[in-house]
Amino acid sequence: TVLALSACGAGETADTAAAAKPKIDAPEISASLSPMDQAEAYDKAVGKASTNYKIAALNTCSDLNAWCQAMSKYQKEAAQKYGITLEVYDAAFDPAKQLRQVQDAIAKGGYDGFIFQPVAAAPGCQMIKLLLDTGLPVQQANSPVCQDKDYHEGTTGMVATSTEAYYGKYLEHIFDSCDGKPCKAAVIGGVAGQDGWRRLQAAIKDTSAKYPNVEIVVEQPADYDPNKALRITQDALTAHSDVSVIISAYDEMSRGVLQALGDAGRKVGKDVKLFSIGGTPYGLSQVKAGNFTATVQSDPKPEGWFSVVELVRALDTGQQTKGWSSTGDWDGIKDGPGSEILTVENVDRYTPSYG
Amino acid sequence: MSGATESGATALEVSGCSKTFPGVRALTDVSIAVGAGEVRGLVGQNGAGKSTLIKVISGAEHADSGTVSVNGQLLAPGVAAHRDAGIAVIYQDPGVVPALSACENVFLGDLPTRGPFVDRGHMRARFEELCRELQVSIDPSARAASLSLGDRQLIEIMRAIRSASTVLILDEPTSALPEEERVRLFEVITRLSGAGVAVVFISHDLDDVLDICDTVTVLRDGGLVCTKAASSMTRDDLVTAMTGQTIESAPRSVTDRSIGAEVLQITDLTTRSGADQVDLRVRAGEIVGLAGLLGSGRSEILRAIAGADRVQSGRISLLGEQVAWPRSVREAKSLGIHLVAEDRRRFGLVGGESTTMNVALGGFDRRRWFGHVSRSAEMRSQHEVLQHVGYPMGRESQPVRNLSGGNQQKVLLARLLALRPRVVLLDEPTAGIDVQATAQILDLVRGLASEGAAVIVVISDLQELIHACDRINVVRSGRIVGQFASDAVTESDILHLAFAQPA
Amino acid sequence: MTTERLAPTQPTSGKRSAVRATTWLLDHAVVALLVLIVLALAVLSPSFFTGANLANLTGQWAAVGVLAIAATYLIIAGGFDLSMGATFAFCAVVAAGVGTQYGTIPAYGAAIAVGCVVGLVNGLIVRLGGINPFVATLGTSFIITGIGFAITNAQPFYIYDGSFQWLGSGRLWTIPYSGVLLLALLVIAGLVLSKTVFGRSLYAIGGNEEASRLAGLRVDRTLITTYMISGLAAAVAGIISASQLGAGQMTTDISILFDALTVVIIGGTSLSGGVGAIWRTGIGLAILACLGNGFTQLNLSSHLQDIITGLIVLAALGLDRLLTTYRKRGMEV
Amino acid sequence: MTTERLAPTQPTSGKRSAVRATTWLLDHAVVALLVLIVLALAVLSPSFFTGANLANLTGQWAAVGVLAIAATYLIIAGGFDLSMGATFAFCAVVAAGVGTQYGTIPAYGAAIAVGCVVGLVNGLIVRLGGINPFVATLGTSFIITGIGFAITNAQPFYIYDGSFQWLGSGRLWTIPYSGVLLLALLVIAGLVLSKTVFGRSLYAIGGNEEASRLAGLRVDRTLITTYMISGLAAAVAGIISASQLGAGQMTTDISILFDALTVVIIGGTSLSGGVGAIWRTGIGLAILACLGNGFTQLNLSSHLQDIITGLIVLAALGLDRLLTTYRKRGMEV
Ligand SMILES: Nc1ncnc2c1ncn2[C@@H]1O[C@H](COP(=O)(O)OP(=O)(O)OP(=O)(O)O)[C@@H](O)[C@H]1O
Ligand SMILES: Nc1ncnc2c1ncn2[C@@H]1O[C@H](COP(=O)(O)OP(=O)(O)OP(=O)(O)O)[C@@H](O)[C@H]1O
Ligand SMILES: [Mg+2]
Ligand SMILES: [Mg+2]
Repeated sequence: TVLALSACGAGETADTAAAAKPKIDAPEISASLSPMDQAEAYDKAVGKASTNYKIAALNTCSDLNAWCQAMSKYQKEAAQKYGITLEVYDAAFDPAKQLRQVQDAIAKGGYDGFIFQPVAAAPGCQMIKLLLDTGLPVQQANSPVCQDKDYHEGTTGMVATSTEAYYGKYLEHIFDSCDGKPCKAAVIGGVAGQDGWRRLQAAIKDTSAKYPNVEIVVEQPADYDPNKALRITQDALTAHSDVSVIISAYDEMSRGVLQALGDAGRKVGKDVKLFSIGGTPYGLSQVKAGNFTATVQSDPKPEGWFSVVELVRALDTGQQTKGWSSTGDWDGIKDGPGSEILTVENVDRYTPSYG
Repeated sequence: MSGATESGATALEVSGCSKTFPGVRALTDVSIAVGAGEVRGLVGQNGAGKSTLIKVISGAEHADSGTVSVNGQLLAPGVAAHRDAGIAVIYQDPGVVPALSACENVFLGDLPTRGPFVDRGHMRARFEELCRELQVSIDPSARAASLSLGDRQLIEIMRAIRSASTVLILDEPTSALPEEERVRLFEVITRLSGAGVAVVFISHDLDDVLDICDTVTVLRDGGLVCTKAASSMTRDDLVTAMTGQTIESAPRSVTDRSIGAEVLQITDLTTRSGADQVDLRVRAGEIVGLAGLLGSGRSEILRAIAGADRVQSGRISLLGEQVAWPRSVREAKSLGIHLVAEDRRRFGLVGGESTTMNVALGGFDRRRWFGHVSRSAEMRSQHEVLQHVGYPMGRESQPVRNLSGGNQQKVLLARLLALRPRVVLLDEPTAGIDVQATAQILDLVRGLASEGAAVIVVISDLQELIHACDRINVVRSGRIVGQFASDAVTESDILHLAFAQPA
Repeated sequence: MTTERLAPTQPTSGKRSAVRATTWLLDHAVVALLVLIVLALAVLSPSFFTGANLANLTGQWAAVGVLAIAATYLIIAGGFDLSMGATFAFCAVVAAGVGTQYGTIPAYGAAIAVGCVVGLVNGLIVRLGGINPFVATLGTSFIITGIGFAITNAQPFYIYDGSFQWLGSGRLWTIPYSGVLLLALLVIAGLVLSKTVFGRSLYAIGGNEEASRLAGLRVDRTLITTYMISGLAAAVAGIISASQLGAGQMTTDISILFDALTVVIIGGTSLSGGVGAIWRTGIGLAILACLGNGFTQLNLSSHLQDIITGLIVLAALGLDRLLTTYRKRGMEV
Repeated sequence: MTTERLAPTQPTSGKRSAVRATTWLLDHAVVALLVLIVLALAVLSPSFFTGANLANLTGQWAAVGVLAIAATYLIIAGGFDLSMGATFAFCAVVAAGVGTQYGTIPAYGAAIAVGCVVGLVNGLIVRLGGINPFVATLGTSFIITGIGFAITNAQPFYIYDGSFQWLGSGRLWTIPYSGVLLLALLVIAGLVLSKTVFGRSLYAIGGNEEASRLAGLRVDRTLITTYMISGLAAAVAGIISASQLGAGQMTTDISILFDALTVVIIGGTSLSGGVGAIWRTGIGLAILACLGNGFTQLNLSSHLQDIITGLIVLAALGLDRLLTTYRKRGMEV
């Protein structure tokens, strides 16, 4: 739906620093398109690399859970389609390990470019600098670094889901569901200090300011652990029996929330709303069953796939895909459910790429 | 004891026992038979294999070859099986479980049950019975951690006699026992043997052995030397059999030492740990002994003078000059006061370190933290003093825990000598050490004195104490209650004073 | 002056009983701490002292409590098991995984079997290998985690089955069955520890291993059994968790083990072995449960909760220390 | 028959030296293990044996190595510090936070001051309070984490400053300065431990505390100093990390402490105190570093990595055990 090609050689195209001459005969892609649309356009129009580039994928994880496995799988499939070689480094969510891997990859050499998924923003800031200092193209994925809201200047692009804006959009949806009436909410969070939970907290703070009718009565970290989520939800419900909105930072953790709601005899949809995050196969099944009010997508396919596409695009044409390629703009979402926020109305039109 | 050796049938029989620990043959083909009602002494030098033999008999060690039988029945392996056959042991190192009650400690390993639960009523009744038998009173529900050393030893004795229906073995039980309990223990031995129990008694105190045993077995280097009637042997015979050579007891030698000026004067020493208004004076070249019962506070007096324990009151003068009471071992050492504490393994040596390091340790407090420690230099500087104390040269770099008790004590003395002490405090320097090593160590102590040191020594063996000292102070309940010149005192004089009830 | 001099040698029975009383008080100071916390919460949070809330707490802390009970046994006996966290996660996965295919009984059975085998292996390594338990179980912990991830390929297993979830979601009146199980296990474990030969042996071995051996206790066998109990407890805790959530998934998060150890320590069971009790672990559990509950209900910062937990740990240790000193002194009076 | 009888009592010098050699070999088995791993990597991964790779390794493991050195000191002296992980994170934050405002020297100074104060407090609690070090430092660990989160509000601090990052990103030829620092500290710490009065005192105190006190050593002062060294090391590690990353952030993740302990344990320093060496920790560090590097280069799954690490921990322990047994035997010959 978004394929919009403009004439060759015209318009303001992306940056040019290294790219004196494109190595491939590619159609010009308008920079006025959203970054994700640019990537999709390139993928459809070209779909092949000029040579067998060798790329290091410095992943935040690649086998510790189903999401990581699917994301890595699509990275590899994209690499195969484009005829390039991908070497995967798995940081297993450990920033210290990731720093070592970044250094190892740079020292090992022989790469034409890097895909970098930071485990955490603060340490990632130095790592992306190290990678950019090599002069090779660096593609960012999964999560922002430094104090960036999303895209990091100098990279070939950034494919990601969960930025602060993503949470903000979802929270507005959630708070809107109170219809302006007084409304109490409990938030079951992630790990104290970790980026995801900090972004969600920041978004809650900003969004709450706009909704004086919504009161956050409980906001506690639960370490993404369903057992702790169960505990905190039970405690929140006994202390505030009038809680009508529950926000859970991750689908798998929401299973503890559901258990607590069931124990307390509360039914989602009747007297309480449960908003979850992750769009996992489990989350979707619960939305379908009416147990979750909504979940929000975080599809591994576009993250894995288009980070490769954008890097190849830069390698072959010298064009950067500037800005945040939101997975919410991906055709799989736009042509499917039509919205990142998956509710009982649109969930049937969305098939996750894993599980 | 009773003199008569009218022992009945063979109660305990060990035949052809051999036991090898990695690299050392602890027992070689040892066979003994002890009759019912017989009291058998078992003697030998340190490391002769006595404790190993006992552990084989009790089932705690499994012999490589040989058998143990009781009343003609071969025993299955394991402590429980041997205990059930009526064998009980009082071990060399006392072992109580601190968190359990006195009562549970007596029934350790053999708690009576009723249904699934421990039968406390029965246990308590039996405990009171045993207390009456031994004429002691111990609170059955008191935690063992809160009992005195003497009471803990009693707990062990109660544990043993509770289950000793056929054989009772005592492995140096008296080395930690005060005179009073010792006498009572001997009474128990007599009574049990009278009732037909075979008793095996191990001690380094050869007079005790000759005194209470019917027969004596001598072990040397893991092998059996001989078994003879006690009445047919003298102390010297035993020593000869144990060592394979004749040793003359060192002659008393006050005369070759000149006693000089007063070096140490203690006045009004009182500590929370037990010392009570103690006054003590020691002159250069003098060896002063402290006698007293277990728990009388002898160790506490020495520890307080050495700065190891806190004192409540007390004044100290050195060479006539009053100085501040040392608040740490380090301060005491800087005054020239040095302690060799009791129980060398626990309070003296760092077992995993070499002899060289253990000797050097004594000088660490005189050095800067980042001063250079060189093994080879230490070894050279220690050579002379180690040779002087009769240390077996060539083993300096091995961990000291592998040395025999006597050699361990020599290491501690070498540490002391290297520091040229002014006042020397020795607590049980000869405990658990065989005759030969004891003689060497007492010689060294005399040597120290003749070089002008003032020496205070605690030795539980009164004969040894009288033998070693110039003057003896008797301690009772933390107080000095009397003083004797050692050439005009008998053991009974001392005991009389040590036992006397306060008016 | 004179009376003061006399006092230490001839203590009046009044003084002696005063000492006893103080010792008793210090010994039970954790109880006072719990009462204090409960009172504070009752005042601050109106919903704290409701039957529903207290009933919920038993279920919430059932898994931690079961681990803490086994840890108490092992620590009293002078052992330690760092691998309980990994075993817990592994057994939860086994229960859920087997449960989806073969039903509840085989699921629970398989988890328990796995737990016991892990415990047995730990016991054999520590006792027969003669290896420091901290380090040995650190090693096995790595291995269990690795194996768990490898065979499940990091996938969660979901199980929607009334019988499987009965333990985790059913209730006796208002108390969750898992809470009932916890309370029952606390009582049984307490009785076994204080009243049976096995229980007393744990104190004996932890207090003086060599003396116990010489007294005829089967030290190795008892300790290996205790390691197996530890593995079994990890399995039961895993089953409780899987049953409460209807799912099991491998995780590298061993914070549940730290919770259990904190509980044991706050209660006053000493890491050096030979000392402790199940009632203490019960009190420690109640303290941690109430703290967490109160912090959520009052929506206080979790950082503050960390600080307070740390202070309570130190206070518990300080009390214990004071008690030991006082007891020593009391003995001499 | 006759010869067999003679053998144990009159060992030939050949036999004696064979025993010595075996003991020495077992004692240095970790070295063999390292050599084996290095050889395997050299064959499997062509980029392993490059100067750049080896130089990188020193910088990558500098923070872990500094922690491991201090842990070795403390463990040899019979102490323990579980709070090093929390202190590490806290000091990294302090360095980055102060650095953004006041420059590098005050930043490093503040972090070191904080580390030393934490160490001092730990030392005072453990020694003067007479409390079990595992538990006491677990308590302080909670408190440090809580305070760190509370005052930073869990926000990271970024610092882009050449002088601040000099240590973390500069290089001497190809070796990162942080790696140079690590190597220098290993050498210095090794010399201090084996050749000075302070170092030997640590062995003595860990081997027999009471005997050391009675020999005149200032046990409390020495141990409190060692706890301060531990805090200082956590600060230095924090500084290294902040300087390498140009950022500091509080975290609840204490895996760096586990890495450091694993290093000490693999090296063969015993958790029971009195035994160990810095060269062992150096070897342990090299083993873990090579393993990690190799895992990455060979792209092994993280599950397999866990399993292999666990097996190596157990193997190191098994070797140590074998050595102890064999040494006893050799001794008597
Ligand atoms: N568990 C063991 N491992 C290795 N060697 C041992 C062990 N137990 C004893 N030995 C050795 O066996 C020999 C005999 O020791 P044992 O303890 O039986 O002697 P003992 O006659 O009781 O000496 P002591 O008078 O000092 O108590 C000694 O050389 C000792 O070092
Ligand atoms: N384990 C203990 N715990 C508490 N107090 C003890 C303990 N052992 C002894 N005491 C007390 O300390 C005082 C002195 O005891 P100690 O046994 O050290 O005296 P001692 O004369 O040195 O005896 P010995 O040197 O023969 O063992 C006594 O009041 C005793 O009750
Ligand atoms: Mg012996
Ligand atoms: Mg004494």
